[in-house]
Amino acid sequence: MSRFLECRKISKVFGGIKALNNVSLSVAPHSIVGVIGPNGAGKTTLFNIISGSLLPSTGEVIFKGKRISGMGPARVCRLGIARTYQLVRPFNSLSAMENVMIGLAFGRAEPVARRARVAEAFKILQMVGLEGKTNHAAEGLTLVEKKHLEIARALATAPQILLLDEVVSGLNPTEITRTVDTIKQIQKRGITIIMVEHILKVVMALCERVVVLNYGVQIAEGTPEQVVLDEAVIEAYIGSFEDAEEKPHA
Amino acid sequence: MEKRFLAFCLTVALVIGFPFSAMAGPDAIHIGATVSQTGHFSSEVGPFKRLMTSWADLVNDQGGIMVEEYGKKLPVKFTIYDDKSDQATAKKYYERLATVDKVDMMLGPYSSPLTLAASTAGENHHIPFIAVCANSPKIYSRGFKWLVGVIDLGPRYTYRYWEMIKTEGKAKSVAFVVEDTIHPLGVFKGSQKLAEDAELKVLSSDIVPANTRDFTPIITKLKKESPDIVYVSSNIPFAINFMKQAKEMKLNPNEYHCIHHSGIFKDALGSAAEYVIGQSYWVEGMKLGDTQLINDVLKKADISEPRYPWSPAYVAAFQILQKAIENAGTLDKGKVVQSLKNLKMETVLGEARFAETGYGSINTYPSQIQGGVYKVIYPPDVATGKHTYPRPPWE
Amino acid sequence: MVFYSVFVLLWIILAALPWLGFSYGVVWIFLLAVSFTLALSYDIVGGYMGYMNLGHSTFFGLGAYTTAILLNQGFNLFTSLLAAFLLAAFFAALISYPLFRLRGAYFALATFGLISLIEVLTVNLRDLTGGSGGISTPPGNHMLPAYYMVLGVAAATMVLSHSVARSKFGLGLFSIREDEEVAQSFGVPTSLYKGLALVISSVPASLVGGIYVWNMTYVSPESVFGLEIALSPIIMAMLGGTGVMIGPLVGAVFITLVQEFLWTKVPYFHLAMYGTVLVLLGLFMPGGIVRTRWVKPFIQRLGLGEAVEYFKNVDAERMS
Amino acid sequence: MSADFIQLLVGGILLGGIYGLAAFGLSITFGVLNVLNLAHGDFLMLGSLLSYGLFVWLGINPFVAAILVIPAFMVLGVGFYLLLLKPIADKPPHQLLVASILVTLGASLFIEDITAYFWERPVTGISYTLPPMEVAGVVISSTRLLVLLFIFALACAMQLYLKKTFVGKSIRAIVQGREGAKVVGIPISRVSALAFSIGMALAASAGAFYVTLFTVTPVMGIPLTIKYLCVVVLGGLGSIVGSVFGGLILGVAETLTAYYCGAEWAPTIAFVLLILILIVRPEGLFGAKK
Repeated sequence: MSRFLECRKISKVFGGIKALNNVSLSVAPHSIVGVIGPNGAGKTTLFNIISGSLLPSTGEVIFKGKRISGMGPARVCRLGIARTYQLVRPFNSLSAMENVMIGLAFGRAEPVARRARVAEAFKILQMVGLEGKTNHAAEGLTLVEKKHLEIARALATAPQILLLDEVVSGLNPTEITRTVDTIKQIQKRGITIIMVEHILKVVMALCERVVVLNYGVQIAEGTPEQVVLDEAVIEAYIGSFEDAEEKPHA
Repeated sequence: MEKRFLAFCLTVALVIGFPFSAMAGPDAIHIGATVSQTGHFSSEVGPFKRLMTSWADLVNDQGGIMVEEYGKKLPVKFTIYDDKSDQATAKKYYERLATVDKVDMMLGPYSSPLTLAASTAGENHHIPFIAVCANSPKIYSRGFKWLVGVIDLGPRYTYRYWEMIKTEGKAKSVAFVVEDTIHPLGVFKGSQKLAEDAELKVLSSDIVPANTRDFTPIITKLKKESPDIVYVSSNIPFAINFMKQAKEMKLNPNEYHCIHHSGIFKDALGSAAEYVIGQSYWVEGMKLGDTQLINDVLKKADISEPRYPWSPAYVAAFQILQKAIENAGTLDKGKVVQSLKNLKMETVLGEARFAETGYGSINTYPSQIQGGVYKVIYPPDVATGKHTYPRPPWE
Repeated sequence: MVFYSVFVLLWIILAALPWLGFSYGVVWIFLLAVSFTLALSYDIVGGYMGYMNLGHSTFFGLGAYTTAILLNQGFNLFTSLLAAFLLAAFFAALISYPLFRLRGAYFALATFGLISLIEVLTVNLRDLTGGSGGISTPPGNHMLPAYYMVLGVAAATMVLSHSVARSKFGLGLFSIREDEEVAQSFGVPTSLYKGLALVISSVPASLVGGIYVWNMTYVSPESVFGLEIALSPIIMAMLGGTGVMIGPLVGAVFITLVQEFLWTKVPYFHLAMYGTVLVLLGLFMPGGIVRTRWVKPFIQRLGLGEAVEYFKNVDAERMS
Repeated sequence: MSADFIQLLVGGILLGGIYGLAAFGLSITFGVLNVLNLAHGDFLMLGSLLSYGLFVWLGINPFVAAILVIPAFMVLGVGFYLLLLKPIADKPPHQLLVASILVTLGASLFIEDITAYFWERPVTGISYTLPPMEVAGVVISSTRLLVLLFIFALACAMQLYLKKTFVGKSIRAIVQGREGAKVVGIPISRVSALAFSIGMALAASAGAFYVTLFTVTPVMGIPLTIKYLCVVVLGGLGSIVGSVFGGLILGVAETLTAYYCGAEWAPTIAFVLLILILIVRPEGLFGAKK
């Protein structure tokens, strides 16, 4: 039986290096799934493949019974999978309102009618707490605001699945708390969330299930509590920590 | 806000409108012209504003031009704009000369393209328009009634040279190298026929883009054909590059003809310019009647003839302009243009008259560089030297 | 709406100009309107979409030549203009495929090369185009009708540009300018929009090219494919401010005013002054005049600012 | 192969050398600063005029002059960089593109206008020619051959400089990727200034050679710049081998086209090659894939 979103045996090779090796992942509707792992584990590559920006070398992505790998990012977006970027990429000289409106106008399978767009965009900006910044150009916003703007832009496409790529990295504790609340809000509206995250605390607080990647290999899967006790995971994290100690300039 | 914007618009309209209220007084003969002070023609006519004002000064020193209707001499006044060597700008300023400055007559801009654009102003506003250095047949094929041109049509530009070749009967073949711009192309089209009339065999005609600087392929071809005459119909930079490379590649025909071979050509080529034939309106010492006026105007304007060999044509244009007004005896534009059309006079460059369609009769003479000096070599009654043919080959 | 009332007013003044005795003003405004239309139509690709199309004058030249050739064949003006803009639009659609494989400086360079290529073709296809000597069209005094036609095209271009900026299509163009990859993954049909933008921008340019040559009664390769006609509309758009509809207008008026009133006083160094202005613009005012501190508030209050500001008004209406 | 063909090939190669040298200067500045320097051709023109002055007024051989102009233009290049390009160097890509085209185009117009006014000659050419050589029926212009040899010597020196010295390596690193170079601690601004001055000096030096072969006009800059940009794209950014080969290819292609298809088609070949290479291999013949 095919699940809501399923990645089947995905591998990705970049010039001889295996960024992903036989990764499988299945996601139930309305859940929050975390993908964790040290730097270079292949988390962002996995996101790029799910969102359609990259083609997997082998394997496939199935969404609601449909094969979506190979469709290209625009169609995947319209089918209901939206994303944010690890290094934020809002449309810099456009206003927050316009950023969201681009999602509304282009990212939906059934675009919002012209007249309703402004009100709808405003509602979404309210949800991420940016209702006071509607007419500010994105380049003038703070990092946390930019991250929220990206979430809003993704939400504007009326996604069923939201891919959050390190959405709290670089934020201070207060901002993290706020962001975590926002994510919970979003989940309550029935949107499935897959998040790549570095900060384990956030993953522990939010995720129901966690997948751990290391050098492109899936080394563990389970509830957050199970995963942090997994030996391979500890090995991977500490190992990478030691590596970092030994070769500080690698 | 709207009121402020309206006020702004009105201010702009006023500012634009203001200069148009000036009127030419009836106490002067008002002549309008543009000069390419900037842009790519500036190297050819850049300082010619001085040429016009110097002539006006010379005439005004003697009281001006006699106009019978007013029973007195009226001074000449020029209004001159910079057309930036650009058609649209030229047309704009001639419209301005017609509607704002309300000139009595217009002198044309430099070159055929600018004249084609500018002369419509004279035609539309019924103002006599004297084209000076513009000889494309296109200008005179439009049935304009208010337009005359000083010089002969482009295709006839070198007819005296071909007459000489025919008379001498020594050369048997010719190859044309043509720069693809309006004037050299026109000269070539005429020359091709004239060469055939002179019973020369045309071995090849290469039409080469204007900015070409490397002539290796053409010279390679010409060496194979070995014509008697290599005829380069081009502007000066083109001819300099061609001659230089011809020498480097030892292309040795019996004669080189470069239609323009002014002072710049000679300086840049040095010994490679020796024995090259080209066209001159006038050279020092030519037996053409009274050419003192050329010397006077050029000296006052501080312009040297070898550097600007077309400057005498302007002096001839001034003479034509003066004579036409004197003959008409009035500044009435219709009568002036009639008097222009009927004009037949001796200018510093020989006889001037106008064809039915408006083009003139003044033309160039073949001249050869001999020992660094320009010698007019044909026809014999005005010549200052003898034709050297064949030229001594390069080692 | 403030926008429309201001421009209707301005256009009424301009349309009345010939009847108020400003016959030179007509010539002047004619050339200004030609430059302005070129600048504004350039801005759809250059400003809204952020692709610096240095070859925009190719469309102007194509329009001019098509019109001239057809007029000489005895077709009337309107048929000729129709053919001119259809041909230019077709050409734009054709070249959009190879050109838009490029971005940034490469795109700018390739479009600049395109003008030279078309110019050489025009010079070499002598039988069709009259070669370097150019073509004269049937003579006649067309100043007044040409003036009204150009005013009409300019007005239509403004309406076009204005509605593009406020449309979904415009939003898509903006997103391409900001980050083409992200735009694509949010479903903006980038290839289609880029081609469409080029085609749309080619139409006004080719139309004014046709009217221009009809009035000029003569066209040569250099007059429509030269450096001056290629660069000055772009410079006008940039001086005024790209990506804002009012920008090209401000730039065009500013430059033509300077040319008319300053340059007639100083005979030399026009290009040097022009160059200095460009350098200062690049160094200190990349947003153009309309984005400077002194001008921006005024423009905004008139409701002529950027699309960014447009939504502010909409919000205020809805939320209050 | 016929003698004609060899003659044309030789002619094309002799012509292409100068394209290569001028293009390489442009390639360095484009690669390091990511700036399309539209004033490049004007520096070539200024170099030509300086060399003309040295030859006509001081009697210095043009080949010596080609070396003498280098230091003068390096100073000029640093000045140009500090005054006009450094202030815009750190803008985001789209703004940098717009600003750099405005600044360099403005500089180009400024230089051309001022030069045209003060340098009263509309056409400048020196009457310097060496007697031609004839090898097996092929006439070789000695002037051009000497120019080509000088250019090869200069290109080799440049290649050594880029491969062996720290600054040279830094320049190559910046061409590869500005961000990366910044991370490893290369002083971007200083290296950029130096790279720009080298680019200028090469342009001026190419100008000194140019004036021994062709005429020079104050307003020739922009068409030349466009042609050299074609060579740069053809050869690949920042690659000296690429620029030289790109130049030679263009020189030979132009010569052959002019002979076999007619001289009027020669100017199209640069753009045809440009569009072809952009579609087939946008990084150029010798450029690294990014």
